[in-house]
Amino acid sequence: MVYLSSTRYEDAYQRIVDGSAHSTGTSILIFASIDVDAICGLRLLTTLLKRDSIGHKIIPVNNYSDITQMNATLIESNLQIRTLVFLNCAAQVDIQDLVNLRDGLSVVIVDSHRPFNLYNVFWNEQVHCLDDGDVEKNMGELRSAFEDIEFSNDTDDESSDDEAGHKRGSDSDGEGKKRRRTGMDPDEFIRLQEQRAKKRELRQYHQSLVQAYYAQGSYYGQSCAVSMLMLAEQMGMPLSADLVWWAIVGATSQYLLHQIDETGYALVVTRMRDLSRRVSLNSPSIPLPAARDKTTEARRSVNYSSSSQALLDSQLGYPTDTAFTPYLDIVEEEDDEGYLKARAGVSTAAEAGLLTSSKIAAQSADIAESSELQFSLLRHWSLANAMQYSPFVARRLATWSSRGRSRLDLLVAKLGLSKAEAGAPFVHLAPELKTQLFKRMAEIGADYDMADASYRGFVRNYGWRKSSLSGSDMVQALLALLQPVEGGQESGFFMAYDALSQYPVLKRGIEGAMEMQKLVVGQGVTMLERQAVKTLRSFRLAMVGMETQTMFGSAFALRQLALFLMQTLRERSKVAQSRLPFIIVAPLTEDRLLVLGVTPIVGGPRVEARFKSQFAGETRNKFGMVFEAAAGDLGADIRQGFFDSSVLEIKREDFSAFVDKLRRHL
Amino acid sequence: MAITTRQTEGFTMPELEYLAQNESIMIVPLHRMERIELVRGTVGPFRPPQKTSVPLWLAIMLKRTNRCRIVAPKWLRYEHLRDLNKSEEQPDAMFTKLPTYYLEIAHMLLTFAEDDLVESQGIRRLLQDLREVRQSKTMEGLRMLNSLQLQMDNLSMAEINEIRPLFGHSFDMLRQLDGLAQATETEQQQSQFADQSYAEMDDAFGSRYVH
Amino acid sequence: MLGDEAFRLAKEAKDIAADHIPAYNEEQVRLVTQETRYLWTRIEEMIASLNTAVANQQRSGSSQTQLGSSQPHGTPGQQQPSQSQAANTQQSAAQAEIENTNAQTALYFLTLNRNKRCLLAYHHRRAQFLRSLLWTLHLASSMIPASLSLRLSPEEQNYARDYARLNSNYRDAVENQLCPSDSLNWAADGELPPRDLFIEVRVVKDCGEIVTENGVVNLQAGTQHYLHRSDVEHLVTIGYLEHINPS
Amino acid sequence: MDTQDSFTGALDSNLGLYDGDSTNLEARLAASDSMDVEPQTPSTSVRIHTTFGADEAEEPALDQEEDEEEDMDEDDLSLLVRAWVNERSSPEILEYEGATLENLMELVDFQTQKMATQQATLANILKMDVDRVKYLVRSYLRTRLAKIEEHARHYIKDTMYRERLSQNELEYAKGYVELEERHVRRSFLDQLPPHLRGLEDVAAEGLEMVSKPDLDAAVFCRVRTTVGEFQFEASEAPIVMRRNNIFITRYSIIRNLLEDGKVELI
Repeated sequence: MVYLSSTRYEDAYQRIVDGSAHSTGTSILIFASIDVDAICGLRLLTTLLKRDSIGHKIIPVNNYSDITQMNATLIESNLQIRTLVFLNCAAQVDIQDLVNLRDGLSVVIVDSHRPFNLYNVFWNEQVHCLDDGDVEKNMGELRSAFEDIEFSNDTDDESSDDEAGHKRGSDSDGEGKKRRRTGMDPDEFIRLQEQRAKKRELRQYHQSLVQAYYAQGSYYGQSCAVSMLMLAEQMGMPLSADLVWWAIVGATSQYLLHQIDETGYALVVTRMRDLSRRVSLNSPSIPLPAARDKTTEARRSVNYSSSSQALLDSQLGYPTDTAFTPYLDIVEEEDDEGYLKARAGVSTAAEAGLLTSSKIAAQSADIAESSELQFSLLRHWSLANAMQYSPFVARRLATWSSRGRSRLDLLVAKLGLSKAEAGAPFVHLAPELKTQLFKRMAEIGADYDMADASYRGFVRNYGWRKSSLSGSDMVQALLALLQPVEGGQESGFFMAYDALSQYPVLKRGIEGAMEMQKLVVGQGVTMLERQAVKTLRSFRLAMVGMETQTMFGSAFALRQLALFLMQTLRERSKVAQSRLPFIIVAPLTEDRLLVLGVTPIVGGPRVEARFKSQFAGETRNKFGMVFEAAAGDLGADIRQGFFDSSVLEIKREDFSAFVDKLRRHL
Repeated sequence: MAITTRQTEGFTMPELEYLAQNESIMIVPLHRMERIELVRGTVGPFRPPQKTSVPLWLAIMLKRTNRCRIVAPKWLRYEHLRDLNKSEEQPDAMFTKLPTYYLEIAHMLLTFAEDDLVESQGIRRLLQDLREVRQSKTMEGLRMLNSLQLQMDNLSMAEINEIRPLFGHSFDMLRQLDGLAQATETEQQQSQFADQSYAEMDDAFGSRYVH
Repeated sequence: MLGDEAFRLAKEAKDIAADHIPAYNEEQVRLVTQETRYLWTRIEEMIASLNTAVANQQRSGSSQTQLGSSQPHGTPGQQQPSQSQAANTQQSAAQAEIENTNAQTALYFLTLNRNKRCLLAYHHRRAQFLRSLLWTLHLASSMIPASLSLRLSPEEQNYARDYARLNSNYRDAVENQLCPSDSLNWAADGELPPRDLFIEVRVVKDCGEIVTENGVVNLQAGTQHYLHRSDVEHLVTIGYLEHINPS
Repeated sequence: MDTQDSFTGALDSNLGLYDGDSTNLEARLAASDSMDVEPQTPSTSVRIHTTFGADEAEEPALDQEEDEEEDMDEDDLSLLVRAWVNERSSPEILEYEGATLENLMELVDFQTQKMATQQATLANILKMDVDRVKYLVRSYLRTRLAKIEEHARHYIKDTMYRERLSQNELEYAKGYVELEERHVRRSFLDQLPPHLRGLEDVAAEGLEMVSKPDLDAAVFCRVRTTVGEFQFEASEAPIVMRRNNIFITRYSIIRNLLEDGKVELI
């Protein structure tokens, strides 16, 4: 089977298990796109593979050429490899163009990029694409159209069987598919004349349907991490706090990067709500800090894990969802590295036993649903910083103007915090101050057009020694870790991978995220102040610091700046211009530039009703095709083929010519 | 050399855990499996939910891949540990009897199979107290050490390994002190040192030179 | 001062730490051996002059019986005061001269032995360091880091190579005898018993394609693997692969 | 008698409390409660000489002192484990357990072949079992190598010790002594006066260049079979040595008991 409906994900894993039975060595290659959602999905997959002792190899990839390079060295020559797994990549392209699918090789694709390449979902038996329900529910007609074109065993019109009309996927050079030729029977020729006219008409309609499907532009479906969690559950994996948390982080990254809209995110929140509740109840709870006197042997620490009574409680309804209640938990920081060193240096089993108790407490971290504020990394520094360096606050109060800055100070005062309190670390503030802040924000937010300041999120408590983190904190930490270190190209893929389970690495990520927020908002505010964003007739262009090479030479940072600038300009400019597509460019190296096309998730170019999507609503990102067309006309050395088709690299000197070409296509 | 200096002074923790993993323990298998011929003997057949006895290393392996649940040994249950603690705390009581590798087994079960232990946090606390009481008792033992022998029954392997350097060196030190004591009792005043060096020199020169 | 060189050598032998070895002090060793040879010749000369002195005394016809008993190799240095009653000044002068030579030669002789022991100790401790280092490198003497091997004397480098060969011969012999058709995985870490069959590693230095008993695997830089511990354990110990979350 | 039965007892409450997620297990366990009442066939089959359940670590009641004989016909693995622990704790090199090693490695060879025919999970279990045996063999041989290197010359010269070494170990010892001597000679010894080139001389104060193991070193030992009255030292009163007693004493005192297997070092 080709696409796997959401109840059949386990068949994909079964493919992997069958593949691994043939050899005790490494039989699976996992290509993981370098993005937060893919890394979360990867953690879920490796946990499953380790449980079943299945050897595997992980290759971080950024671009289709990374995959094709591997083809010769790894896949063709090594018959031991039985399964290829693609995380957040390869769904939009026909696998045949990337890798030579020899017999016995099967492919599993868990990718949130859309649209699917129709060959991967309807035709190629060796490929298994996890479908979030869109293919099954919304693409029935497309399927028949595809099959009609593909298997047209029409006896008579070889001549009209024009190849060019039907292009497969976004690349044009796909070599022709082998057609099943049927012998032609001369005496039937005349009778078919009328039938052929009707059939040709139907075919043309099908071809235009498929054409429109590919031309709709790119969008996003279900998060790779969420799909992987559903797969793990179907494989009977007992759900732990970690597994659910990784899925939440993957899905939250889609929300923060404007890949899915409010309804799509709401879908995720509801599903994750009961999962997180079930998981938090199961993990052995942290003993209630009761006085430790020897005499009373009453069972102080209620150990939920083994009492069926606890399950009953959850059916009776978990206490109503908690308002924004950050935990007052910053105790003197017990550095995990210190613990690990002590653990390694221990010489007797008893000492290790002593140390394990703290470790177990950390693992049992619970996940709670909470309503979060659009202030960035609030739990990790002061309220003043959280508001000053939040793109949301910056664009709503226009803090690039002095009037905006004074409105910010006024708002802080109105929230009932003194200057000192606003500057102190937020989590150290008295609990009443915090709950009062949240209530006030709900009341007066509208006056500062921040009525939508809060949204439903999740927060994880890492044990009473460490500060807790929200889903968006995690995403920003991982994005900061993925950011290649100054000048280098090497992405922090594995650091982000470790941050999902090692607290010290995560803490470094948080610190990096704070720096990133300062830079993004700082750069954005200066560009807005200096009106550095040019508004051309058919699109907007932002040029970032063309002279020196900055942090914005990487897509992770550049995308956050782009989203901030685009939303600001959309919200504050006249209606006519508000819909203009937005392009941003920054120096990648001395002679190359990084170009990004960004579309808002709400109010961007609309798509025809027949290609509905649960998660990304109606807006589509058409930059993939526009860039391709412009690059085609220009014929310059332009590097494309990134998994996100709205990204490209171009030589500095070709850029202005490229912009002219763009005018014609936008 | 072939083993590290730390290994020459006693067993490292991984080695103790290795030895402890040869002990057998009861498990409840979650998957049907046939009999398995191991080097040391046969285990199985595995018929959930029937309990069966396997070596601890296999129990941990099955537990970590969700193929079994481990039955906590009797001595590791909360109530039993509490009684053990009480009897250990009686003044000048001998060490209570515990399995040779009780610390390593408890540590591994608390690490890999905590959800199979009822009241695991309590068990951890009781083990802590038991450790401290027994440690203070071993220190008293040091006072009774002489250069001939000292009996210390019911000490576990880990506890012995822990006091090995201290007791071993003190024992050897006591022995050397006895040796010196005997030496001073004899009247022989000249230090042996002077005599022997001359004797030696003579041998070197005696034969060829002097006569 | 007698024996100072040897003392300095012994002190140098002391500051060999687990991961640090000072450069081989060729100069100091030469000095000590030179001093020893010099002392030896001095002793021979003194013995020779002693013999001539003794011979003169016998020729001078004194029938002191006790003179014979005071042969230099007789009882320890001090004369038994009671035996030498009155001796004329010439005899007592010779006697004093003999005693002096005796004491001198004894002192030199002790220094010789001490020098030898210092030399032995110096070389022995360095050899011990080399042996432990080789065991951590799985007895691959070629793996000794350049920074270390240039601190070794040529003999020590030969010693390392020979020690490694001695061990690999031993290992092959044991494997042939105990498990001819299989390996004892000598390369595995000496301190850690097998815990989990599989190991999660990241490639730090590109190892290219390696063939293991479980098949082929390409360990190119920047990738992460989960495979049999026995296949790659030796690459972990020498740092080509990094073992992650070794819980 | 297989201690398995006395241990099963009624399936107590904690087993039935397994948490909800594997709900089918809970249902089946509840059903199995009743099953436990009738006598159970011992679920561990008995191989020719080793049964798993009977290992003394699982002795049901902990407080009463049992005196039954230590299970004398130990399996090869337990023999080698004891030999390894003895070797690690004794100051002198002990008898080479050649026979045990050969038997064990034969079993390992048999298991390795069987492994190829099994499917993944079973093959992994057998592989872990084999890897653990190989680790033990390596550790045992490396411990002996380190001890041989410590007193190589002495062990070569003394016939009693020569017989305790395996053929490979004897060659290793000789090679090692040669290697040491060649190194020292080339480095400085040959530049010394001929008379000072000896490597086996006995210097002042009994300081011997050829080191010997200190047979009076302190060792911990556990009594395996009751020895009864034992004279630790002529002048002292004899002490009763019963099974499982643990002593710290001089190695020389219990050296013979160790050889007869009456005590084991820890």
